[in-house]
Amino acid sequence: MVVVEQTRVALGTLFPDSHPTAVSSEEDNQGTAPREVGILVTDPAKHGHHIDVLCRPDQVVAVARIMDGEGYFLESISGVDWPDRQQFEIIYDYNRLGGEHCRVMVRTLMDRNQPVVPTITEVFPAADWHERETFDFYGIHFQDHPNLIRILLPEDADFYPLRKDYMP
Amino acid sequence: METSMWHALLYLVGIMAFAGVNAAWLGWCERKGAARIQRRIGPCEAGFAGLLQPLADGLKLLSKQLLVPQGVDGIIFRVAPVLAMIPAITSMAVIPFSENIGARAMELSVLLLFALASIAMIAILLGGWASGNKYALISSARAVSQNLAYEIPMLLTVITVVMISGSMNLRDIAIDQQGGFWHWNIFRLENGHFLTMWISFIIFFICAIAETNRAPFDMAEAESELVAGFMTEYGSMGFGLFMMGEYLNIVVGACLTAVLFLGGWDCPFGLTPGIWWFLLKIYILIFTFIWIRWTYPRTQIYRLLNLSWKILIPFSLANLMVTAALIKVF
Amino acid sequence: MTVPVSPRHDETFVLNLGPQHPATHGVLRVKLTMDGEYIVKAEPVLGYIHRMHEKLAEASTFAQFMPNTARMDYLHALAFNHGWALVVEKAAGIEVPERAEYIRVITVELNRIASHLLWWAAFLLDLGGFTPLLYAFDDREKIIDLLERITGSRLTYCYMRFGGVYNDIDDEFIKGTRDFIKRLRGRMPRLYHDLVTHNIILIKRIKDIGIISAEQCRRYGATGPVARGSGIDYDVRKHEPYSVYPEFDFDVPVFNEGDSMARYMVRMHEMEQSMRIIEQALDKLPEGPVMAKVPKVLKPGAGYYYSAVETARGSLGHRLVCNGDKNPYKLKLRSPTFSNLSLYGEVAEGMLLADALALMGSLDLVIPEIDR
Amino acid sequence: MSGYWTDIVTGGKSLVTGLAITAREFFKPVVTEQYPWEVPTMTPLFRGHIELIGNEETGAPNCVVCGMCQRACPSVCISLDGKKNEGGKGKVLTSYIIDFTKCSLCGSCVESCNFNALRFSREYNLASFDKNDFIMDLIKRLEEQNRCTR
Repeated sequence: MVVVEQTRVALGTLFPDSHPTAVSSEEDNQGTAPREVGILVTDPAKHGHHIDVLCRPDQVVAVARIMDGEGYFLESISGVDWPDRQQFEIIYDYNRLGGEHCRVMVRTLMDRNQPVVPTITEVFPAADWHERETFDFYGIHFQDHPNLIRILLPEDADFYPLRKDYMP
Repeated sequence: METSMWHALLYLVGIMAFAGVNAAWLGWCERKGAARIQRRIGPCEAGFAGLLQPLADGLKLLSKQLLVPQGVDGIIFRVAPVLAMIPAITSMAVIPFSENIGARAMELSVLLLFALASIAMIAILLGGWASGNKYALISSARAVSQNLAYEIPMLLTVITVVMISGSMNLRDIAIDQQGGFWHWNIFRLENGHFLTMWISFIIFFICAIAETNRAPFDMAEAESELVAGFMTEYGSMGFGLFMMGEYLNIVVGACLTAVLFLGGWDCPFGLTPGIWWFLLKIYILIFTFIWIRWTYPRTQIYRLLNLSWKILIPFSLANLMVTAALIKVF
Repeated sequence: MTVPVSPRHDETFVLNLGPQHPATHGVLRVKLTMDGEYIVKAEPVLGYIHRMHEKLAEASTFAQFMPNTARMDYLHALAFNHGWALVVEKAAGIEVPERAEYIRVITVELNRIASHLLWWAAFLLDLGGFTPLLYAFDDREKIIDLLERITGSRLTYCYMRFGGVYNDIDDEFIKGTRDFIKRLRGRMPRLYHDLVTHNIILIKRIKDIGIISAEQCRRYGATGPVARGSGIDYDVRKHEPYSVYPEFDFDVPVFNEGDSMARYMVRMHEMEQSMRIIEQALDKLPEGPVMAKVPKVLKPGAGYYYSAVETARGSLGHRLVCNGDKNPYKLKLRSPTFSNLSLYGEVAEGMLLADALALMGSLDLVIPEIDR
Repeated sequence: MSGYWTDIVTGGKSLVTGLAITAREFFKPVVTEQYPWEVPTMTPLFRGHIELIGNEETGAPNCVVCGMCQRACPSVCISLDGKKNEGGKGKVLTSYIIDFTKCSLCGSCVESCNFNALRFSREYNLASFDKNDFIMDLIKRLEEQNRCTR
């Protein structure tokens, strides 16, 4: 648990107001409901990740830099559509290559009508394709991305298939 | 040796038949041999053991449209496959199959063969160039640099043979090696040539593989890199001619190796020499070509050039000097 | 051999490698800007076999998505089965009987050997050696026959179930597996190593070619044999143990060179390790049911779930978001080769065409898995 | 320079070893089968397209039209219909159509069936010029089977 603690402390600098607390597995099940920006230590056996970070979209790059400094690699970026809350969510999964295992889930929520988030390709080149894929499927715009074009769908597609309101 | 009209016709028919049969059925041999090495059956449906397969393939190729894609250099594109076939057939004219069987015993037949082999390379260059395909272009550029690099060690090793035999006539070279395997250039006891000539033989054989663009030196064809190399745009009999040219080049390479190093039509144990020995030798050599192709992965173009310039050329030069010294000493 | 590219880029040309090309083993397209035979810029273009499995998952129930998983990585389909089963079991809190987990491990590892054998065959084909393909297929055929016996299919398995497996294994399977391991061990040194690994042409062809540094792996998120060939000791089976892997004694082969040869050696050694795992699993195989009592309709609680498994190509992750419904709210598949391929552009720069293809072969690409 | 000579010696040795191995394989028997002439044995779990199981005595389908298979199918290729059983309880199957062009042979339908009414057929010679040949009426198929066995 050394690494988990280290990472939590490193990330804590970004959220001076929140007091990260380890939650027991019973209270842990907070579902997908929105919560305060901050850090949550979760039970990996239940969720598969050790730390759950919710940050503002403008903090994404800062989080990525901290994760880079701590020696993490970017595992994946996934978008989630919440039409009833009029929000998009982006989940960044960070993991460690070797050593003690610690997976960090970084989430950020943004307005569904103006989905803009800064890119982290500067920090992790791995994000390049993952961000393009998220753009491809959700139409989330990654600011300053060097090559934000469709990756899996045809270039001339004019739809975002993973939005919940998309019907083929 | 006087040559009447009838003789000329006989030679022509004989050589064409030999070339045609070989070009067609070596394809079958290759497929069957590859299949056995890979523990498959190989062609087996057309005729007994698939022996009619070459006919079926040939008919299929003939019945296809000769497609000339847009943007190619039409004349060169059509000429190149023919050019690949002609030098291989012409080479047959000077090869002595036995003491009395052979179209023409020229004084400079070794030289002629090498000149013709270079034309085969030009056919690949033209075919690749005229196709207007990027893969074909890369392939032809590779073929040229490869053939240039391999002709040097090949000629150097042939010079050793020429020095030993004192002739550039293939027939004379073969006659010089008669009387059992200890007279053959590769094992020649006389003057202690066996010390170096086996190295010459290996160098020559490697060069022959490279000259005929066979695996592991099939840089020009490299199907997993260049799709089909210079043949990418060819279909129908254009492709067929390139394939037949390739097999005929193998036959010529094997014949040359047999004559230069393995005593031509001589029997290894001093028994009656004859054409059967010659054929046996060249088919063993051809089998080795096939065997090598289906054993090794392909090498890389700069490794291939490295092999030629750093290993084969120094070794053949050293061999040349040692041979010259041996001849001088004894 | 990497030669610095000349600054004269005005004489470059664009070579479209694919979508139909013998070396891409599928419909990958790489846009190569070439200077002669040197690559100035390589840009993979994806999506030619994209099927939107993630949307399909949202439209189907948890169980209905199981057949889809096998259609992504058709070479290591059982690991994809396993990954999907694990993440749903994690979300729904299903306990799996021990025997089922053992059977899962045995079949997944058999499938891993089959996948590596096919990679080996295809890699040699990329390098122009045709014969090894047939030898590897001979061995792979035995595995496929074994798996067909218990799963009912030969390639796109749908064998795992939430809470167990579809079918119990029988004595004939166990005997066949033991025989196969004995046979592969017997054939390995001669037909695989003497014929190919020690062959000077192959060594010269892939040694020091396509060097990927450990830092590059981390920045691009490369996992699996690619990372292990670059000296990163990372294997999900050891690092983040799942299923019954902690009960087995096996090593994670790591090579530090980072070249194509290192990745080659990692996979060759992994086959041996997989065989060790299978042998131990067969020895320890407990008795019992192969299927837990599971409700017909699964409704996992709302929340975020992540589960990773080690496939033959690297770490496969499922990021699952549930909202308490009977189908997944969101499923993101983190496929290993998607990340592994993303470093191709950087590494291939300045390489010769033939070397770049050797590098591509050593990454072990399965295109349907990249495009999903 | 030492690398140069070791390369030549070990390299040459590895090449000769390679040739020896392929030569040995050359003389070993073939391992492939010539398919139409030799048919491999089918495993008991072979998955062909599905078919209905008839009652052993009457030959009527075991199906009770519960629709579990239809619901389990991920690719929506099963459509079945039934009517009320006159003079008995439950339902009788009137039509069972499977669109084999959509089927991915996952077997979810067979597994979901609680009434021993579905199984995999052992049909593998499926080829046709017409797509409609793969929209199969399984009741008709069962009737034909009944005619053959009785």
